[in-house]
This record gives sequence, C-alpha cells and structure tokens, in this order.
Amino acid sequence: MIKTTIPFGPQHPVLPEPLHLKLVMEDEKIVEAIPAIGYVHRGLEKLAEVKDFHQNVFLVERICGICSVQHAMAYVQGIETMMNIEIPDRAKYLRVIWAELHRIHSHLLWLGLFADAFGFEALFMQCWRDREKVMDIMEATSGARVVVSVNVVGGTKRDISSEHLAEIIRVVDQVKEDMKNMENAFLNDYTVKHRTVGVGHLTKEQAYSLGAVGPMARASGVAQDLRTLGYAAYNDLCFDMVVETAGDCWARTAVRLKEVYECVRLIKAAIDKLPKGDFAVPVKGNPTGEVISRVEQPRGEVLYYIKGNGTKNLDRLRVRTPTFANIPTLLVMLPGSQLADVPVLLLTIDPCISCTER
Amino acid sequence: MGLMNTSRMKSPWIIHVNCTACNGCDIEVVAALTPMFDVERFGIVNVGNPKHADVMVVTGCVNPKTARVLKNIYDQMPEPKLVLAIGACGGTGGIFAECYNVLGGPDKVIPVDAYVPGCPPRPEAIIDGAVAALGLFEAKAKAMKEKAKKAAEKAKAEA
Amino acid sequence: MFDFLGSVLKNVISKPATRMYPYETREAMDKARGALGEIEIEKCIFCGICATKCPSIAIKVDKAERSWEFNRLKCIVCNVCVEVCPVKCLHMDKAHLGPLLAVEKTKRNGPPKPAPAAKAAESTN
Amino acid sequence: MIENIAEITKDQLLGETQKMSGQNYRFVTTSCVDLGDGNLDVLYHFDKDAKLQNLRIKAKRGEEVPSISKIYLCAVLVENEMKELFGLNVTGMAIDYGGHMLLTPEALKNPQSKITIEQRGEK
Amino acid sequence: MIDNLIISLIAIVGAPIIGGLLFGIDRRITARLQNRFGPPILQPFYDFFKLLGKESIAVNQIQMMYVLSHLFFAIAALLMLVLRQDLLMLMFIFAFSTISLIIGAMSVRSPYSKIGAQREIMQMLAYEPVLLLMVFGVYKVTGSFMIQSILDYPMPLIYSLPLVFFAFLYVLTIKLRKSPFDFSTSHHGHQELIKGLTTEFSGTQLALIELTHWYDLMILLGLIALFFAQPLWVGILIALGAYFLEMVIDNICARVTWPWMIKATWLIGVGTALVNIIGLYLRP
Amino acid sequence: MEGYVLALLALATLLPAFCAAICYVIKNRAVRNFVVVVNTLVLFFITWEFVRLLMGSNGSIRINEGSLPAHLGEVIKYLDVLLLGFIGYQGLKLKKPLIVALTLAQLVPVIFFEFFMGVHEPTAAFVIDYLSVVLILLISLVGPIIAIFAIGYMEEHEHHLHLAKTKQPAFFMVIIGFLGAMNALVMTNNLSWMYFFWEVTTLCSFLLIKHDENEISITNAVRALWMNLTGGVAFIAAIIIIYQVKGTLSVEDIAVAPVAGAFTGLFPIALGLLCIAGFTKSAQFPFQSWLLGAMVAPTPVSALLHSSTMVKAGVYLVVRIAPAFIGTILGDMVAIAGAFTFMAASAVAISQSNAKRVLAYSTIANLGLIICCAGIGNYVALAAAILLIVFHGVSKGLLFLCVGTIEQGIGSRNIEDMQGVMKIMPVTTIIMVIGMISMLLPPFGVLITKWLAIEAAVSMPLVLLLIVLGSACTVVFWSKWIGTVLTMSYKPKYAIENIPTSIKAALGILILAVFVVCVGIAPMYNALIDPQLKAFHLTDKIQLIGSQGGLWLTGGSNVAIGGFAVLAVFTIILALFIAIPYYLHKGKSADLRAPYLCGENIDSDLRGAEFMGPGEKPAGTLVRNYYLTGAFGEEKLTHVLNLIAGAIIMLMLGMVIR
Repeated sequence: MIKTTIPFGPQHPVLPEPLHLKLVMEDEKIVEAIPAIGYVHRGLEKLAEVKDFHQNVFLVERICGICSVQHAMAYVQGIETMMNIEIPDRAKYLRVIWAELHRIHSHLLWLGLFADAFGFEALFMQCWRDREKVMDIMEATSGARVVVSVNVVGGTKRDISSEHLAEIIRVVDQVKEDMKNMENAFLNDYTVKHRTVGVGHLTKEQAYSLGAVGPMARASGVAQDLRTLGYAAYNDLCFDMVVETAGDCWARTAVRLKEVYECVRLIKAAIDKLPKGDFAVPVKGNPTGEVISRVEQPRGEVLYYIKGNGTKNLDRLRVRTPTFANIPTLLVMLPGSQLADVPVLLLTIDPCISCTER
Repeated sequence: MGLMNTSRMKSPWIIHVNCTACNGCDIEVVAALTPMFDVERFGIVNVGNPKHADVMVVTGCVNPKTARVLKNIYDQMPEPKLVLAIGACGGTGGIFAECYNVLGGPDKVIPVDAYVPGCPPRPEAIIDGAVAALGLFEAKAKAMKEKAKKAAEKAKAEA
Repeated sequence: MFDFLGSVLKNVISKPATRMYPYETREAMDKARGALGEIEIEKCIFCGICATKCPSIAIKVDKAERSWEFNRLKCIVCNVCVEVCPVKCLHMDKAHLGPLLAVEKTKRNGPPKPAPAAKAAESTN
Repeated sequence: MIENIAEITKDQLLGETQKMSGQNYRFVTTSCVDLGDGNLDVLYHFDKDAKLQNLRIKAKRGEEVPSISKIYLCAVLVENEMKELFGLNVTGMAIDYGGHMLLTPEALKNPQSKITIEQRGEK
Repeated sequence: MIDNLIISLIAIVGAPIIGGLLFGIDRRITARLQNRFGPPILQPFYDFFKLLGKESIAVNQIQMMYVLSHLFFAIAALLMLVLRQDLLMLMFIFAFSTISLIIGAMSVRSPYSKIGAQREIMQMLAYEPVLLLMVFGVYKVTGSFMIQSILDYPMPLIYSLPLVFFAFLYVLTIKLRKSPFDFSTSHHGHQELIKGLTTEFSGTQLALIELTHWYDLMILLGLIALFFAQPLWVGILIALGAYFLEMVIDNICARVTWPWMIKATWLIGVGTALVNIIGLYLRP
Repeated sequence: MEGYVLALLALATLLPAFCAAICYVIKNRAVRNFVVVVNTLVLFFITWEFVRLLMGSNGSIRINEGSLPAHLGEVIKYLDVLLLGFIGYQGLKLKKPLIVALTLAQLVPVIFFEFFMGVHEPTAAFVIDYLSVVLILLISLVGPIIAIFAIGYMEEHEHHLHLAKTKQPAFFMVIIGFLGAMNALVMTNNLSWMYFFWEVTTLCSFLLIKHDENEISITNAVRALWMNLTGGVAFIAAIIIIYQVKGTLSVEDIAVAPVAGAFTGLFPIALGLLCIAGFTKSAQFPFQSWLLGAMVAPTPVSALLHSSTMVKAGVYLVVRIAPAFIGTILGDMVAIAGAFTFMAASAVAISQSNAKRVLAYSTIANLGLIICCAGIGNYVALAAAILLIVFHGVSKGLLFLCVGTIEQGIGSRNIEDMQGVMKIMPVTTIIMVIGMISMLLPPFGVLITKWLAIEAAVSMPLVLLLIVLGSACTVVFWSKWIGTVLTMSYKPKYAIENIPTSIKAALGILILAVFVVCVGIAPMYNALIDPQLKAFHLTDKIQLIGSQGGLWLTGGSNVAIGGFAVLAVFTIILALFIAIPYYLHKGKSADLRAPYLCGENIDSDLRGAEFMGPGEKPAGTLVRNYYLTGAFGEEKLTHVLNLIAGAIIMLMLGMVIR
C-alpha cells in the first residue's frame, strides 16, 4: 500500500514558528509523525558563558518573547539563591504582577492562535483584540510591550505607580468580562467542540510518564504547578490550581481559559497586599556554585541549571523549557489523528520552539 | 503611477517567515494583523504561501538550517518582491549575533529591502516599515521588466 | 453553533477597535522605550561603560579616536546604557524610530580633547 | 547547593533510572556540563510532587552512555541534543536523529563543549 | 438572437464587476464582524490587477490550461443562466469548471495542492447530490428543466421548495468556501494546507482563479434569486441577504472536518431536499 | 434483395467463425494478422451495408425462416446440446460440481423443450431493426478494433510471460468467434436461438478469462461460468414459460406493450427471469463479481467483454423486452435494481486503486444505468439507454486499451503508479484522459445520457436519488484518476512513446470514434435511435429531438423543457485544445519553480519529489489519492450491497407473482 508522505513545516502558516514534521498518512489519517527541530537553534546557552551574569538577564528574556518575564524570573531567582541575596518583598509582589500579566497575555495569544488553527478567524481576532489591552498596560508599566525587561538580579528594575496599579485592576477586570463571551464560544460552541473534544487524548498516566508539564499535564488530571513551590510571593497569595481530567484539546483549552481568571485573581490579590518599600537591593560579588531554579511559565515548568565559577561569567547555563518537555506528547498524540487535527494538536501543546531549541 | 503600480501598492500580500526568532517579533507581526492595528486596511493579507506573496516579512536571525529555507522561500516568490526584515535580529542578528549557530541577519542570505529596528518593534513600527517598503515596488517592477526584456533578447540571440 | 453570534453582531454595530495608525498616532506611554535617542556627544566622556554593559554589543566606543558608534539595528532597547552612563549623555526616546533602507551605523565623534569648545562634528558612514 | 543529588557511575544509570521509574518519578531533563579537557558531568533530574531528585554521572567526550529513552520515552530529545552538542555518545535511543537534530552536517561539531570555543577563537 | 448576444455580453462583462465588488464588501463586512476596520471596497480589484502584473512562474507548462478551462466553463454556466437554459446541464457545466481546477491542482507534484484537490473532490461528493436534487425539485414544481420556465412560473418557487432552498443555502457555504467548510482552500492563510487547491497557482493564473470566483458568486447568487423570481428584485435582495448570512456563518464557526461534512451534507442537505420533494409528490 | 441480406447476415455471423477457424488451424502469425485485418474490414463493410439497407427499408429488415437454409433450426438445436455438453465436460474436467449441476439444469429443459414439445419456430427468424443495427455498429466497429489491438498486445503479453508455445491461435479464434455470436444474438428474432448464442458468449467469455491458465484465472473463469449459467437457467425457464403462455418465441411479439389485463399470470415472471438473465450477463449486483474476476484476463479480453460484447448482450436483452414491462411494477423494480447497481458500483469504485477494477466498477455502474433506464421505460429513458450503450461501449473500449498499453509501459495497473505516466507515454496518456473525460464530463456522451436519465427519472424519486448519489460518486473516482495521470513536472520536450502499430491504430480509431459519436450526437440520434423509439410505440408526452447540434426535450406543445447544445460546449473544449501547444511552447525553464514544500525543497530537485526530512535526511513526498476505505471499502460494502441487491431481485419476482 502506498502511503502519503508530506512535509509539514518549517515554513507553514499555521505555525508561527519553524517546526518540521514528516507526516506519513493513509488518506488523511496520520500513521507516523517524526518531528524535526533545529530551525531556531542559536546556541544561546553557550553565549551565556561569555556574557556577564547581569547581561544574561536580557539574553534569557530573549529565549522566548512570549514567556520572557518568567524566563528572567527563573534566572534571577537562581542567581539570587546562589549569591544568597534576599530581595525586598515589594519586588517579589511586583514580579508576580508582571508574571501573571504575562501569563494572561500568553494565554490569550494561545487561545487566539488555537482558534485560528481550527479556522475560527473571528474568535482569533477577538482574543487578540482583548490581548492588546494587556499589552498596553504592560507598555505603560514597563516601557515595552513584549520583552519587558523588568527583572534584574536583586529585585526589579522599576516600580509600578499607584495610578498604574489602578489601571491594571481596571484592565484585568475588563479582560475577565471579555473572557466570558469567548469562554462560551471555546467551551460550548458545537463546531469548536467538534474539533477539540476527544482530539489528542492523553490519559493521566501517559501525560505523567511522557513528562508533560504545565496546562498539558493539568488538562490530563496531573495536578502539577510549580507556583505551589511558593517562589516570589506566591506563598502569600492563596493560589488555586486549575485541573481538568478529560485530557483532550478541549480540556487544555478549558485549563488555559480558567487560568486566565486565576491570573486575574492573583494580580488583584497581589496588588491588594503589595507592601511598600524598596524594589531592589544592590548586588555585590559574583555567583558561584550550582543551582537549580524552577518556575511555572504559561507553558509549564521551566528548569534552570546554573553553574557559577566565582567570576562574572557563568560556567554553564542550562535551560529546560516547558515545550521541550511537551514535544514528546506529540509522538503519542499525532499518530492516528487526522491531518486537519495536526495544527490543532501542534498548538495544543502551546509550542514555543524558540524556547525548545534556545 | 499607472493602474498596475497603484494596485501593487494597495495589495501587498505578505508571507511571514520566522527564521530563528525569539517569537517577540512574530507575535508583534501577528498583532499587526489583528483588530487593533489591522493592516488589512492597506490590503495587507498574510497569505502564508510564497507563490502568492509580494512581501516577505522576515523575523529573526539566520542559522544554517533556516538559511536554506529562507533562500528557498525567497526563490519561490514571483517578481516583483520585497523583503522586510523585522527587529534587531532581522538587521544584524541582534543579541544573538555572537552565537555559534547564527550566521547573522537575513541579508546574509537574501537581499533585504527595508529594516525595522526594535527588539521587538511595535506593530506601529512594522506598519511604518511596510509602508516605506511599498514605495520600492515601482523600481522593482521596472527592474523585473528589464530583466525579462534582456532574457528575451538573449533567447533571440541564441536562436 | 451560535454561541459566538452575539459577539459578532455586537462587533458589526460597534465602532472598529482599530487604531487608525499612521493617520492617527496615539501618545507614547510615559515610560515607553521606543529607541535610543541621539547622544549628547559634547557631554560624553568616552568612558566606554555603555559599550561594556550593552548586552548585545551594539555600542562601540573608541577612546583614542573619541568616537561613539552605535548600531541601531543591533540595539535591543534594554535601556542599560542609559542607566549606566555616568554623565547622562544618553537618553531613551519614547517614540519608535522609522524603518531603515540599509544597515547603517551611527558614528558620532566627540570634540577633540584639547579643544573642548569645538563644535560637534557629525559624520555618518 | 543542589539538594537530593546522588553521584553514580554510568553503569548504574539504567538501574537507578529504572528505580526512579518504579517509584513513580517524572523525568524532567538532563543537564550536561563540560568541565574542560573533555570531561563531562551529566545530571539527570527527576521530579515527584514538585521535589527534585538528581543523579550525576561522569563521562568523557565520545564515551558511550546508555540511553534511558527505553524507560522514559521523553528523554529522546535531550539525549539527541547531548549527543549533538557535547559529543556524548548516547547509545540505543528510541529515535536517533543521527547527530543532526539541531545542526546541519556542515556546522561545527559539538559546539557547546569547552574546547570548541577556544578553537573558534583561534580562527 | 441579437438580444441573446447582448445579454451574454452584459453578463460576461458585468458579472465580474459586481462579483468583485461583492467580494470587496464581503471583506469589509467580515472585518467589521471581527471588529476591524477592513480593506477598501475595491480591494479585490487591486488584488486582481496586481496579480496580473506578477512574474509568470509555474510548476509545469500547462497549468494555465486548467485555469482557463476553470474560467471558461464558469462563464459558460453563467451564460446558460442568463440565457435561461437547462438548469440540470448548467449544474454539470458548473461541475466541469470545478473539476478543471481540481485536475489543475493535481497536475503538480505539490503535496498541499494535491491534498487540497482531494478535499475538493470530497466536497463535490457532498454537495453534488444536493444541487441535482434542487434541480429536480424545480422540475417537480414547474414541469420543466428550463430556467425560462421558472421565470414564467406564476409563483415564487420558495413557497413550494422551502427546504430545498435551505439545502441550497447549506451547499452555498461549501461552494463559497466559507467556514465551517473551507477545507480545500481558505480565504485566509492560516490553514493546515497552506492555500490548498491554489497553492501552486500564482500571478496571472491566480488572478484568473479569482475572476472565476467572482463569476461563481454571481452564478450562485443568481440561482438563489431564482427561488424568488417573482418579482426579480426581491430575489436579488434575498440573494444579497443570503450572502450576508454566509458572512456571519463564516465568522461564528470553526472549520469542521470533511468526513463530518460529507456525513452532514448527505444527511441534512440531501435529507431536507428529499423531504421537500416527497412532500411535493404527496401534494395533490 | 433478400438474397443479399441473407448473404450479409451469413457473412456477419459466419465470417468471424470462419476467420476464427483459420486463426486456429493456420498457426502462422502473418496469416493470423492478415485474417484479423481482413475480418475487420469486412465487418466494417457489413455494418455499413446494414445501415444503408435499414435506412432504405420501412423500419426493419426481416428474414423469414423459409428463406434460410433448411434444417438450420435443427442444426442449432443439436449445437445447443453439444455446447451444453461441452460446458458440462469443462465442469467435469475442472471438478466443479456446481457447473455440472447448472449445466444439467439447462440441458434437461433444453432437451425436453426442443425435442419433445414440438415448438413452432417464429416465421421471422431474423429481424434487424434500429436497435439491432446500433448494437451491430458497436460490435462490428469496436470489436474488431480490439482484435487489432490484441495483435500488438498479445505479442508483448506472451513475451512477458515467457511462454514456450504461443497460445495466440486459440485466443484469436475465441475473440473473433465471439463477435460472430454477438452479431447473431442481436439480429435473431427467435428466442431459443438467442438462447443458443447467449450460451456461446458464455462459453467464449469462460475460455477467454481462463486464457492465462494460472490458478487465479481458472478460479475466476469458473466463477464467471457458473454465474452466467445461472442466468442461462433463468433464460431457459423463461423460454419455456413464455412458450406456454404466449405460444410463440418471436421476440417481436413478446416485446410489445402489454394490453390491459395481459400482464398477469406467469408471463411477468418469465419477463422477470429474462431480466435476471440479463442481470447476470451484464454483471449487475449481486452478480458483479464475475466481471471483476474477469480482470485477470489479458486486457483485450476485458476491453471486449466490457465495451461491445458480453455485458452488452445482457442490457440488449433487457432493452429489447423493455416495451413488454413498461409502466408495470416489474418495470419499476428493474429500474430500482439498475439504479441501485449504479449507485453501489460507483460507491465501491471509490475505494479501488486498481485501474482495471475501477473501470470494471464503472462498467457495472453504467450497465446499471442502462437497465435502470430500460426499467423507467419512457421515451427519454429508452433514448438514454440506447445512447448509453453506444457511448459507453466506445469510451470504455478505448479506456481499457489505454490501460492495457500503459500497463505494458509502466508495469503496473495501479492508479497510484500512474503518477508521472505523462512523462513516459504522453500520447497514450492524453488519449486516456480524453477517454476518462468522455466518461465524466459534458459535452461528452456518457454525461449526456446521465443527464437524460435524471431528466427521465422524475417520475421515480427513489431511482432519482440513487442516480444522483451514484453520479456524485463517479465524480470522485474519475477526477482523482484523471488528476493522477496528468501529474507532470516541467519537461522541455515530450518524446512520443514507441508502441506497436496495431495499438496505435486501435487507439487512434477509437479516440476518433469518441469524438465522432459526441459531435454527431444529434444526427446519430435522429437517424438511428429516434426511429427505434417510435417503433416501440411509446405514448409519452415528453419527447426528445436532436437539433441545433444538441438534444432537446420537448413537452406536448413542442416547447423545450430541457436541452443541451453539445456543439457549443465543444467549441470551448476545442479552444482549450488549441491553447495546449501554445502554452507548451511558451513555458520556459526560467519561469519554473519547484512546488512548495514548506521551504524544505532539495535544491536540485525541480520536480518537488523530495524534501529534507528529520535528521537532515532527504525524504520523498508522495500524495496518494483518497480511497475512503473506511466508508466505501470493498470488503465491507460488497456483502451488504449484494444482500440488498439480492433482496431487490427477490422482491422483483415476488411482486410480479401476486
């Protein structure tokens, strides 16, 4: 029997990023899918060894534009642990606010792209329209829309003024309001459900053994969210984990949708409890030793392994990003699905290839 | 101007090529397509297919693997075509220029017509870049015609 | 099936969310980092701190030649150079800068040291 | 500095990993560190209930290290990456990209190892 | 004879102009439905002329042949409509037009183009029975297959064929490649098949395909108008209304999968049309 | 005058038989080829003469028994027994009890009927009317062309099989003999004689399918034999009943519109049995499997069985007796059975990737449509039925020959392997594509008949639904096949393939015939088919006329209620054909780009057949057609469809019994 073999990517309009799949199909049923990466590999981990540890903050932010805040957060937290720096409480809360704003923007972005993957253009536009509100407040508070550069070793780079805090509350409330409409469309619309329910099903055991992280794992019922570690100010903000059990694309959508509400709640709680005081401490000396720092990104757990050698340069910076952990699930989800589901499945892991390959 | 040139200026279809970008520019390019900035006002549509596209929007620096892809996509676009490089990486490789697997900006592989600075540039900057690039269409079309004429003459001479 | 109908119809009767850029420009945010502004070269002491601190090596300072060279297409707009400059001769513009048609570096030569009164000479290469 | 780290030899690796798998640990990733002169440290990170458990083995560049992808399929990517970037010869991977997962055949070999960057500097 | 010639000429020239304008309005309204400003109304014409001016590249020599055949047969179908010929044969000629494009897309070795063509074939499998049943319903009412007889029929057909009209609207979504049925090629670029059917057509070829779409639109709207042929202007208004409905549906639906579409079309489309026709039999 | 006709008649039936004998006896290739060509030319001449004579007559050419040689009837009786004996002997030799049983089931009634009942033979032994002439045209034009094709084909075929001793003499004997039997079958007016020729064709097809003598061909030949023998049993039963009821065996007298009240008793059952005989011969569901099995035979055999002979005998019989059951419940059931076959065969064809099987299913479908039209039985429907016999015969003959040629060229009959055949065999490919288009699209004949069938089926919604669904399915399998063979990448120059002269000649004549019958549809209809329909004395209000280069349906008052100007569309096609050389010439390699492979093309590969896959390894792209085996899979559907078809036939018999 002759089977269809086609390339999928690296230049493909449904993929914002270059990822290549070799698909082998029968009619449109995928029987084999081999991912190929390397289109975004820059060698960033090596570059981090020649830049100094302050400059590396800007470098790790640019591992990925969508989760830059959390990348920087994981990195600076690692360095701070290594150097035993106790940062001010206000900085911790500010980091949480920015991180959660970033999570909202990332999830809205994902929801939009996901809508686009199953051909729902209006929904895509709606998501991105609402996301712009978050982008605006990001620009107002940090000076840039995407790569905000607010985290530095020893705290944050800037403070958020009280007017801006009020503005943030207004915006997140508005986003929450807008989400209601979209939630209905994402979770209840017949055509959308036709494309998501039962597609790319992962059982809890599969998700766990494949090392899935973040919303991928939580949608399969694996209660795993590193914010429970209580880094930054998460310990003080009571935080609810969103877990779904269906394990399909629908559940992943639901998890991310509900996380947006959770983010809104966290931001408001953080602003509520925001202590007064300094937002950064001066940093002296150089990092030395080994440390592992983990942070929950919008896409899941990111792991930083940092090895310092007492100079301003690092010996090794190793980043394991959430997408890297989620790609193996594709090996299980893709075979047996339809060609039309490939973009849906690819997006459902919320791929961030630039993270994956660094 | 002429009807053809007006049409060219008013209907630039783009193909967005992500070389080795960090996603920052990509999401800003996509944001430019969405309601808040809506570049369809200028007739800009993301067609995602080099054979239909007039303007190639490149984000990110180039590594050996994407260099191959970029060249290939560029060759598949019909003349007259423009290339718009987005962001610091699109210009010089930006912060990644010193990485071992980075060759530099896209201009190492294909001719780039306009650069949009920023890391990442705002959607407004991308719109500015697109508008600036469109002005180059007339010259490009002329060059295309001359090239075709030369090829025809050459074929005639050979025959 | 019709769960999104309401939103769509609301959109059609409401005003488009589109900002009519470039016909209408909105005011830049207070803290916005648009682009590195023009250096006040007469203030510059060519200490080179900005160049060493720059994460993406976009600035080159030549003490001997008393020149400050900036590659705008390499700049990642991180604001570090502005923060570290001891004499505050650098500043960040709120508005972004327009597109470039070629890769060009901005080179500014400071006034020669012996004659601080001389006017700033400009050349672009 | 790193908690819960166990130093093992590479012969013990498969056994220890099997044990981890038996105790329902999730595989997180491996980190490879070049110590110079072709000496590599390989750390295997496992996680259970947000607690990390690490294994460390020592190896030389080019040495054979067994793949754990038969136990944890998700280790495939990272093992291919180590093979490609550090020249660690991981054997028996479930999917073998033949050392060209990230880089083209013309690119520099083992670019993240210490020696390469010095060679690069000389050029 | 001279009358027919003049009508044909007007149709050949006028249809693409109106069709193009309607496409422009479609894009504008779609943009508004998405809360965007949208392109100028004349945008399709800009696109068309720009495409004409592009370098002519191809994958093989005779791609253009298929495109021309696609265009010519669409024009032939339009002429059959305005000259009030046999409705059933019109459907066949119209199908020929689509098949030309399918074959053209399959004639290149591009995987996306080929898969798009396969999907288009599946679409034909879905909607062809409905179109033929529609013709049949028309015959049951008017006793003739000629379009002339519909215009001569004293009552609008909609009174006797409401469900057939519904089935036709359903098919219209497929024919206009609107979401939820834009599998083979899509008006916006984010699809698993790139541009599917039209991936390998560029420049002039693509311009002619666009032109054919305009003709197609006019034929389809013309067919809708036939249901309300008395008086014709009501029919035209309803046709425009149906087109607006398609735009709205386009914007409130995700793309479904084609196996589902075939099942649904055979069930809903063929089903409703058949119920209507059986009703006609039972009616004294 | 009569003597001339008699001579022609003898020539039409006996010349092939004589030539067949020569082929068998003189085993010289040159002589054989010469005989085949002469036979062809003579058959062409005979056909022409028949047409000429018929035009000059008042509707039919009749030959009474009296003018035939004496004892011809007796001779045929004995030959009949001999033939059945031979078939029984074959059954014994192959150790197939079923065959022996079925043979006995025929032999006993035949002996009883022919020798002990004292049958009155009808006075008009041969009646050649327009229907007969249409069939003769088909048999004597397409059949010999296939024989000519076989000259080149069999040479290559045997070369391929490395046979020690050529089997061609026997092969050509059967093929040519087959044509004689078919000619006789469509001319005779005597039902029992028709039965004899019917059995001759059964035997011939058995011998031809068995030709390669390998295991699978013998199995399939046996299947063909027993299925057709079943039809034979039905036939002989019908003959006996009809003779009991009507007291005559004259086809003319049987095939008349039933007088009020006459359609009762056993007569409808006899007609039903005749229809079943027709179903088996034209491979209707559930008897389709023999025709599919026949695909193992060399391609000329398939071509012959599918286009002009064998299967056409079945539909000929049904159309011939159609006037007897028009408007009755039997007619309706026949229509449903035919329409069901049309839909079922078209649906199953979607899942087939073997080119010959696709063609086979398409044949079954079209035969179903013919039978369906005969069952509907109004003026338009019968016109469609007869037209379809012609169009289908010509196009399908051409297609089989093309597939055969391509199969020998590329060594595969799988549709998927035909990607890029354009490069190897451009001329054959283009001819084949035109052949396929003529099966699918306007303005070619098969579509026109489909159009007529739909317009005729308005009185029966169920039939209509089946036709409509079936015709959607036909679009699927034809268009994907056309697309596959037309796949090509840029090539500066196309070399014309090297194929034997006989094959070239056969393809050339047939493609010409395809165009001629389509362009000349109006005159052909007016000259040959309309008179036949008039002779059927149909009372429908809706009539079909050929004018203005097309066909037009007219209601009572001469107002067109449907119609199609074939010539107008031909002009467009012609214009497009003229455009081909222009674009072939205009295309330059400079304008060439590789197809889009997501940017991972391998640079030197302009065909786009390879891309850079994972791990920097090149991988091939290949897109297979969709076969929807999940929904239309053959194994899955066949049982269900056979059951339904069987039920329809049972119902058909049951409803007429009452």
